[in-house]
Amino acid sequence: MAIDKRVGSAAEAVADIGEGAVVMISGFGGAGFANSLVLALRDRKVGGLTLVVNSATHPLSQTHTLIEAGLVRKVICSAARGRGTALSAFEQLHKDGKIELVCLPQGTFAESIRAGGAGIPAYYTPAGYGTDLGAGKEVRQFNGRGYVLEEAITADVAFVRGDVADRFGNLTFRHAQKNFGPAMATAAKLTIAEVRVAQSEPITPDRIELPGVFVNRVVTA
Amino acid sequence: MAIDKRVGSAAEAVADIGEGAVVMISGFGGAGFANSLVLALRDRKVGGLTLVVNSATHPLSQTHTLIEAGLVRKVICSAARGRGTALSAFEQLHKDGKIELVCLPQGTFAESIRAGGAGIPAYYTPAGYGTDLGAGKEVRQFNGRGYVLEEAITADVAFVRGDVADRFGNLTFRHAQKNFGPAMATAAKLTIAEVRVAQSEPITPDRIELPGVFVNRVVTA
Amino acid sequence: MTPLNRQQIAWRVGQDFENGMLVNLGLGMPVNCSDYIREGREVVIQSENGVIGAGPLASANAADSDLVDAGSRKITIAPGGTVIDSAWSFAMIRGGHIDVTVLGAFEVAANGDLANWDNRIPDKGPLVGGAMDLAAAAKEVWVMMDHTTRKGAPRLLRTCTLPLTAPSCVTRIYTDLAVIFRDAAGFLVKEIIAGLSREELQARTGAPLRFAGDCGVLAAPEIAEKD
Amino acid sequence: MTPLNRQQIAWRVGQDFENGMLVNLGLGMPVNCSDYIREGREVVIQSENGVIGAGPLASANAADSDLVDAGSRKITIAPGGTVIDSAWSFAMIRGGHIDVTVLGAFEVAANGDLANWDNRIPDKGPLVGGAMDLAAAAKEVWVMMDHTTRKGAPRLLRTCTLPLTAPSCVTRIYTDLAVIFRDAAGFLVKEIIAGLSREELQARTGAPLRFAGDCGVLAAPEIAEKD
Repeated sequence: MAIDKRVGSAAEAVADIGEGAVVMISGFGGAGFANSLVLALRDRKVGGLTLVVNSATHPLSQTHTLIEAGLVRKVICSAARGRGTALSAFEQLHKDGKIELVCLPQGTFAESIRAGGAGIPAYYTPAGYGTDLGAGKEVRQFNGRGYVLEEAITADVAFVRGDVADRFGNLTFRHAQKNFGPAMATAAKLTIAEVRVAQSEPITPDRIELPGVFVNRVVTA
Repeated sequence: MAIDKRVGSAAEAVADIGEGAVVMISGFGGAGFANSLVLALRDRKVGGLTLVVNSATHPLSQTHTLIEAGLVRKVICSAARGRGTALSAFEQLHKDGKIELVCLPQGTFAESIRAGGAGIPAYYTPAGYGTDLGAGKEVRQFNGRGYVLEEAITADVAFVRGDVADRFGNLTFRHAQKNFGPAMATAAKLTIAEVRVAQSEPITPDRIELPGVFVNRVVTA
Repeated sequence: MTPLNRQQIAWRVGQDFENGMLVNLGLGMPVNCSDYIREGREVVIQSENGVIGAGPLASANAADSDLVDAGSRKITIAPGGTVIDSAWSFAMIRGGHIDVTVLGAFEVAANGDLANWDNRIPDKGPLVGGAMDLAAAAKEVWVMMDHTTRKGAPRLLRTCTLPLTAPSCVTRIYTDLAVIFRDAAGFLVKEIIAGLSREELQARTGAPLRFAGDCGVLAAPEIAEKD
Repeated sequence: MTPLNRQQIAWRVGQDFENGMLVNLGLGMPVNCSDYIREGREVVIQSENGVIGAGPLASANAADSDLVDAGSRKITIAPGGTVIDSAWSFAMIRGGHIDVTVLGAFEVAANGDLANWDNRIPDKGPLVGGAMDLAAAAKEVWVMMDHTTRKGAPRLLRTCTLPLTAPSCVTRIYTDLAVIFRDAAGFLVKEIIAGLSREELQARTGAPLRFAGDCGVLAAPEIAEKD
């Protein structure tokens, strides 16, 4: 019974994600969006989701389809602005009070996810201190500078896009595809990777960028 | 005037490290000890040093030579036990009150250095809570569990051992040589790497394990 | 007088990058600064999505959707460059490793306060991205912007009116009219375009200006505006 | 009765590793457990210096001083293994990703307190290493030790007398005499060696023992002690 984390399809990979799940979605600027998994989740039509995603509105990401389908109750992100002056689905739902928003500086977004995977419940950061995004947060001085206390972010599921995976779930990434993938993979109870190639043969040790112990399922997409 | 961080010798690389410097030294279990730099520093005979080193007494590390030479006033580490029952130089000096000791759980040691390089002044960890090493530290509950507040560690200089470097200071590591190197390189004002090969030609982007922006000087040793 | 166009402002900023600097360039105007690094200088361009050593835009046939910068532009990797993940990239930013970040702005105050992320468009979603981390933690924050709004209102102010990105962080401002350093005493003009008097510059500025003893002429070569 | 030798204890622990588990093995006796994983099971061995998927010890001619485990032993990398840096390795540990850590111990208390790092040798330096992180954060902490000290004093106690590694963390204890689970009610014996009565085991234990309904015989194949 060798370890083999490869599953047959995106639909199969997301089949047990339930109502109200907290879902992390990797990707930035067109690189590393786990769009096949997002679309498979949308097709399951489970609602009440919380999305942890850097941008809720990037045009190359399929995240917006979850929002447009009315499946999302909360978004934690660093950007949620639609293009142009017309309101995006997210913006309209947020205006109508139907979707909750937590906006974080992108470094705080990344670090809180990393903290979630690293067993650090909270940490201090200078980002956001003295701003509206720091308002209401606990603050503290260290060496004469102000910092805000930020708490870890964890999730039920993480969707990550990689390049090559092996049966152990080890991953490589192409260039800027990496972005939030490694951190998100560590912070979720269940991590699903969609990759270009899912091979049986182990990836060479010094080429692995994310150890498979952080990945539960792998699907080719 | 191209970027070129290669210098001629370990002696040259450490020539401006001053009295009382805080020095991080990478290495674990025989892998990745930056021993040439340590010995070059010992030969400079500057005193009052604070060492940030995982083990103050590992037999394959040359760290003990700094201690035996009387150059060290403080050690921050996770291990400082000499072999056998006889007291090591460190143990005798510590018994005599001539060297200060801060002992941390190894994960706290690593994370505090990472925090030092990552602009995080303090963070909470479960390690050490309810133990003598947590005694006197600020504690706090998150989700019903106890954590201690730990502060970042930074340094004036970091000594790191790598495998290949290029003129930009980019580094690769062989296997477990990596250990504390990447974190320490981020947490010091001046990072010096000793490597097997220091080449002019850039390392391939996807083989670089530590970006050269964290490395100031490179020496072959 | 002829105000600089945006490419000329980018050119002027680019002249001040020193050899070996680690520089982060904000979305919009600032990314153009890397086109104007002086001959013989090597500058490492950091893009907050993790590209350390970003090269020029990719040619059409080399464009790779997995190799983008923080502005979603398809780029190349410069010699010596690499890619790290976002958590590490922001650890680099937050840890104070960026020598200079060049950011656009809506407003800058005389105490260095920066407002560049929220111009209060009703009902539109937020867009903070990495601006707060960069502004809070880069060794130097250089702002690149038009000296006034399209309606002629000053952007250099005693106090920002828009939500802050970070308090007391801006060290330099490059505008279409002047190069201004910001120190503990406020704004210090280092260069001003030919044909614009000190009084005229002050009239377009919402906070007191001091003029450096060696205050010079802000001049740039002819460069066509892009787009 | 014949108490298990250390290799036999390691064998017994090794039988309980499930397929796909991520396991960290402490210095000393515990590292031997990886020699006794059941046929057909793949277990990923984590060494806290960053080796994820540690393989067997290296043969003399393959030994590489850059490839060591947390015990400074020259090892190999198993198929699918890799090496990460110490900060990430301890992030993995602290983050609760380790399914089981097997640690040696001086004492274990009925409430799960573990003492395994400081046995108060006068004037010797401290040696905590990764023990506190592992004990505080692994999903399960299994202790492997002799049931009593060389002088016959119990190591399983109501309250630890030595400095703690972490409070309330131990979930199982494998000794030369018994396999004991630790739950909210204290110690529960699951297996006991043949020829040792429950009363005799209790007499060698410093806290009350309960015996599982299915309490069985602790037996191991003949394995020679090493060293």
